[in-house]
Amino acid sequence: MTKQTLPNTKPIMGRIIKKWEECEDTFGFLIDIPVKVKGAKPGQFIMLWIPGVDEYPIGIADFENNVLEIGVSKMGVGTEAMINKNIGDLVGIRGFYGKPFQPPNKVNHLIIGGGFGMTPLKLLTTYLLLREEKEEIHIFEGARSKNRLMYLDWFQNLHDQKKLVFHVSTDDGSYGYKGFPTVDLEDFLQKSETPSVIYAAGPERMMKVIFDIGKKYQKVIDMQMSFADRYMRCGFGLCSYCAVDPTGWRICVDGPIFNAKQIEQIEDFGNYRRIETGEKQRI
Amino acid sequence: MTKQTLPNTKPIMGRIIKKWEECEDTFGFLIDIPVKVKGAKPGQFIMLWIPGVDEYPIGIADFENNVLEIGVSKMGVGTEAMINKNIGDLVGIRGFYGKPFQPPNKVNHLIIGGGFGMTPLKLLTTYLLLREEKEEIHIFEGARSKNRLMYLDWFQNLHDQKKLVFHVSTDDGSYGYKGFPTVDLEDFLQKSETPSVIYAAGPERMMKVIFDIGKKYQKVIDMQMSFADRYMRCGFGLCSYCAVDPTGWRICVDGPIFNAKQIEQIEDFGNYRRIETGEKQRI
Amino acid sequence: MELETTVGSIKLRNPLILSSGILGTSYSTLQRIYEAGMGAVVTKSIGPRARKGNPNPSIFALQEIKSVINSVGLANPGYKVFREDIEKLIENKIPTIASVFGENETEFVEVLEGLKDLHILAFELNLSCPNIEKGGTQIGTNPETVFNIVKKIRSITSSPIWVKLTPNVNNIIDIAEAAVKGGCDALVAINTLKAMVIDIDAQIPILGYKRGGLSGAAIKPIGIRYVYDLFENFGEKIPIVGVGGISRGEDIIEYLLAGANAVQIGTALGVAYPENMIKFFQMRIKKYMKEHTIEKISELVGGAHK
Amino acid sequence: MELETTVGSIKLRNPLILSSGILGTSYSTLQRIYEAGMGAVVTKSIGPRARKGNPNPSIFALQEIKSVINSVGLANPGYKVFREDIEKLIENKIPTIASVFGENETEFVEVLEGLKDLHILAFELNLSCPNIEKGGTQIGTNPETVFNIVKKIRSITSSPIWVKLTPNVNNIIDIAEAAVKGGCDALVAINTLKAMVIDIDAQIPILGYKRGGLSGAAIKPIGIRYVYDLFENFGEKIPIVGVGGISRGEDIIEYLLAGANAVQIGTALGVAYPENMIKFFQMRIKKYMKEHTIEKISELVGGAHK
Ligand SMILES: Cc1cc2nc3c(=O)[nH]c(=O)nc-3n(C[C@H](O)[C@H](O)[C@H](O)COP(=O)(O)OP(=O)(O)OC[C@H]3O[C@@H](n4cnc5c(N)ncnc54)[C@H](O)[C@@H]3O)c2cc1C
Ligand SMILES: Cc1cc2nc3c(=O)[nH]c(=O)nc-3n(C[C@H](O)[C@H](O)[C@H](O)COP(=O)(O)OP(=O)(O)OC[C@H]3O[C@@H](n4cnc5c(N)ncnc54)[C@H](O)[C@@H]3O)c2cc1C
Ligand SMILES: Cc1cc2nc3c(=O)[nH]c(=O)nc-3n(C[C@H](O)[C@H](O)[C@H](O)COP(=O)(O)O)c2cc1C
Ligand SMILES: Cc1cc2nc3c(=O)[nH]c(=O)nc-3n(C[C@H](O)[C@H](O)[C@H](O)COP(=O)(O)O)c2cc1C
Ligand code: FES
Ligand code: FES
Repeated sequence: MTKQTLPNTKPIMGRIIKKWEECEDTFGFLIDIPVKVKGAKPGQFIMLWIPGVDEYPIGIADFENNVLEIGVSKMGVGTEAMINKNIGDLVGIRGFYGKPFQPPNKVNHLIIGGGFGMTPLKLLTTYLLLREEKEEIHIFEGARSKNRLMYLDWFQNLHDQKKLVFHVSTDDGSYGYKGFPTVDLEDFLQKSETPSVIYAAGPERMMKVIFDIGKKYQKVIDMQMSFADRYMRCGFGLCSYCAVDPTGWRICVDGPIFNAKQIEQIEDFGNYRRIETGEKQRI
Repeated sequence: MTKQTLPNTKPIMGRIIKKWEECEDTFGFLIDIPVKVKGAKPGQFIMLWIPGVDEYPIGIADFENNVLEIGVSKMGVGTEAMINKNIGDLVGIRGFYGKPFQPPNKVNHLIIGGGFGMTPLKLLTTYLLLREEKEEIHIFEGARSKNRLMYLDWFQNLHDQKKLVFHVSTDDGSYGYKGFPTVDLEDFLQKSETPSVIYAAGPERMMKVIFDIGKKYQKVIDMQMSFADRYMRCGFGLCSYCAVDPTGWRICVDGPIFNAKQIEQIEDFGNYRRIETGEKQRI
Repeated sequence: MELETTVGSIKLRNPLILSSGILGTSYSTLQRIYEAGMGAVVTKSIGPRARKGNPNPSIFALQEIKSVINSVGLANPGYKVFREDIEKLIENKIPTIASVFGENETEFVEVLEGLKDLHILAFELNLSCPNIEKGGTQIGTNPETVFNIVKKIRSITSSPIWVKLTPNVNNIIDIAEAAVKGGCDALVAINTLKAMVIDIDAQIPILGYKRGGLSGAAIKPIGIRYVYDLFENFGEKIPIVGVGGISRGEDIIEYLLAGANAVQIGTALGVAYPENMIKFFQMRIKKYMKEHTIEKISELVGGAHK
Repeated sequence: MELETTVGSIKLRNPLILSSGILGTSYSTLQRIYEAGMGAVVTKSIGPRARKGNPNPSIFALQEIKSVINSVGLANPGYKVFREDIEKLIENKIPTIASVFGENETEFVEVLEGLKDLHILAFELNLSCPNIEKGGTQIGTNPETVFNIVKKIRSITSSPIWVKLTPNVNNIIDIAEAAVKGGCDALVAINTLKAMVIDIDAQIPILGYKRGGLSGAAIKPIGIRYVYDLFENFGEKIPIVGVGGISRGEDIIEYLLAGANAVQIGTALGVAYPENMIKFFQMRIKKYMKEHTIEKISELVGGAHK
């Protein structure tokens, strides 16, 4: 009965077998992990260890056999160290951690995000496309400008194949609609009559806006959002540096994906995050 | 590949559910072990812990589901403490340890022993009786006098049912033939023409005599003997207090059952044993 | 059958206490864990000012031995900020023990002065963290320093003072003696064991701080040993809180029998469903008490000393 | 690719050494284990006279954490009797390290005097057994005592002297410093950790001696830490032999990277087929060296210090 064991291991070293510039300041990597690992679900993440530098959470973009695809955006020393790695280099991986997106059936799937938030959304898209159900999938991606759109070709391709609808926007209008993707989303919601679920991953302030939009529409039957704006140490629920108030939920195991009912209870959402000291900081 | 793990646990507490005087100074016990344990093979032993007193090796007489039958002969403080235990009392058990008897097919099985050596021989007999093969089973049990014959009724019964031949002897002639069981065995060997395997368990000096007898007969294709005259601490091959020279075999894991080819190499056989200090002592 | 226990003057609804540094950075996680059925909770160790702690990796699991190594290095927001969390806990009637650390006596005093007005259940002095350069185990291995700090804190507050001991010592009794003489109200043993893990492919220590502390199942036999030693030495003279490697209800009973009046649990609660773990712990203890016809936890305390 | 290594002036065919107290009571088991492929073997610790050791249970496994607890208590036949076993080993060309213990300096001297004429590979001074009343860790936790004993033994024999350290200390460096100053030729770390296991049904400690020492996988992160600390402190000044919890080839590499010139393996060889284990260890090391294009063991030693 008390069979709950530690859900993870020390970092397992994987070798970078492919690296490409996905968009400005963001690189894609394929990493070969030399041990059997169970498949990742969309929304889950790994702790990525750059030996001698740092370890931090990174979402999973794709996964096949023992090869993992991730996308890393330059933020500071840790992510930069990864971006400076080359094919053949070793990095450590622990995971897969966290609760995944849980898309229901018979709804429109409205997937919205930006920046490295597109990483779990890519895997979610792959996952939805593999399902039997013929549901509409809409992607709403936004970025400052064209050269910061992640997986642009990948989504565009799927759009061209009529597998999904790719709504793309840039703040500067250099690609797609000019403006925020939230505007696009709201446009869509006004027109659509099908029950929908919104999946979001991106800056928390943007997710907050999405959440407020979604609440206005009854046809939005759920919203599932990835909380990636939290500092993590352990990744498996031990330390609580990633926790949100007042629920005491840990982003790493109780999240990172929360549904609308849960998000409603998270007062910190869009307002506060903890930093390394455990102190809360305004987002 | 390196999957060899520690083959055991800390003592598991079992409850005495039956106790009977098997013969003079020797008691039988049924012990209920509250966890699933894999079946014991004839010749294997347990480490029996009498809390607060001592822990020592004890052979397995029988086994069904989670109930273990053992027989304990009074030797010193440790065995006396067990004999003073009553129904409902708890004792610790680790095991099963050691290599079992490995009876081949299509031979006569000549089982010879005395004292608590009859314990593994009882399980061996049960095991042989369950086999399909119709082979002759001969039991040669000896003791000082009738009241020191272990499992007398049990073997006599099997003899009466014509399931085996029970050759019984006492030094004082109070039951069966008068004399040593080895004389009986040699008598039998002279007359028999079938290939035979001898299985022995009892005082090492007696086993030595048996070994010398057996060697004289080509029809004795193997001899398997249980070494129970060795001090044990760990029971699983770590400490070497039970080891024999010059082979460095540990009675607890490389034995306690050795075959004729092995016994030939054990110079200590019938000559030396180690005591608690590790010092060798003449047997 | 009652699960209540006492640690000196403190009454707990059951002997399960969340140990310091696990799920203890926010009032909300502490409250969540308490509400799942613990007897009390201990906060992350709080120092005089904000500390970033050590770089990541700072916590990972050693699954093979059901253990964890960490070098968090007392990352904490400082008592001025964390006061608010404690206040919320007290407001919500959560029996809260504030873990406090400092690099020296002055720092301990500063933190205590800053928190002593709170109606805390107890202050736990962390004299035993292996993961910081100054203070840490250095403080906790010197009987004189321990005596002085405890005595000083004793003069500041009338709240119960618990002293958390390190196992990384020649002789834990000397240190405990000093703490008791200094006037503490309970001994808490043990903190983590000095440890390290090296990755053989990267060929460097994995932890960002290189060195860390070992917790979890691997250290249980060590914790049991020290609690037993302490109880043998002090008997009823001072309550003991047992910590280290508890991962099953059985382990809690083992600590009680060794001499603990209550236990702290850390690593084992760092799981997806700590609520279930806590339920399992309680069920197991109740089952054991029923089987052994034990009415009160106190009947078990020190039961292995005969 | 070569597996050869050196510990000071001693050359070993590979870095695997059987540690003291495991399969070390008889020349025959020592020979068997050496012939299975070890680089050298250490005898059970030998004292001035026969010792019965502690009552049983004195060794059992803690499967959950792949470890063992023991309280053998230095049961040994005394050097006068055990001399014969050592002589046989030397005769058979087995590189043999004699582990020696005493309750005080005089006893250490007596044993050394009694064995120093033998062409032993080295004497290992066991200053660290947690399972005896007198001597044991008490000796090994006092720098002055350590210095005096090592210095005295140094004056008696020109054979290499290894000093085995206990992890049950405030500061292993102080003790190591004393041993080095006393003139030892290598440091061996670590011995077992003070521990205890209580049976909750019997409600007593399981070991006959109650207290014991923890060995096996649980203590590996602790052993690695101390070897790393020693190497960081002494560098090339003194060779280090790493011990504690090795159960896979990877663990051996981890110790080498931490700073060990060779390793000792105990608990992991207490299995039905130690020969297979030794083969596995060697295969794993060779595979690693091949993958990392390492030619000699010495390239690995201390490799994690960058
Ligand atoms: C669940 C989750 C999934 C994520 N997925 C991705 C992804 O797929 N791709 C990607 O590029 N980024 C992802 N991130 C964000 C990524 O972890 C941070 O960008 C990264 O840690 C920054 O580290 P740095 O050293 O480069 O920057 P720093 O200069 O150290 O910090 C920049 C920002 O990152 C935050 N950060 C630093 N360390 C951590 C940490 N250990 N845990 C969380 N945040 C930290 C800082 O608080 C700060 O806000 C994810 C974060 C989370 C929580
Ligand atoms: C493989 C094996 C199977 C055995 N099976 C049985 C059995 O089924 N029934 C039975 O009654 N006895 C059995 N024995 C013998 C039993 O273990 C000893 O009789 C018992 O240990 C005596 O303990 P004591 O304290 O009563 O006597 P002591 O007074 O302590 O000693 C009496 C004799 O038993 C030996 N002995 C003591 N402790 C141990 C120990 N830890 N290991 C081995 N020998 C020890 C002593 O060396 C001495 O020769 C077996 C022994 C072995 C090795
Ligand atoms: C991640 C982590 C952080 C810890 N932080 C602290 C701390 O701040 N103060 C403290 O006294 N102990 C701290 N500890 C030690 C624990 O409170 C506890 O003493 C130790 O982990 C042993 O218990 P366990 O095996 O149940 O985890 C920490 C332990 C871990 C694993
Ligand atoms: C049963 C047993 C007996 C031991 N006896 C001794 C001893 O006599 N002398 C000694 O120096 N170390 C002794 N040790 C300690 C080991 O040599 C070693 O230092 C320790 O077990 C850690 O290594 P391991 O984890 O590989 O076993 C003993 C260990 C065990 C398990
Ligand atoms: S990162 Fe430690 S609890 Fe979430
Ligand atoms: S009893 Fe320890 S090796 Fe056999």
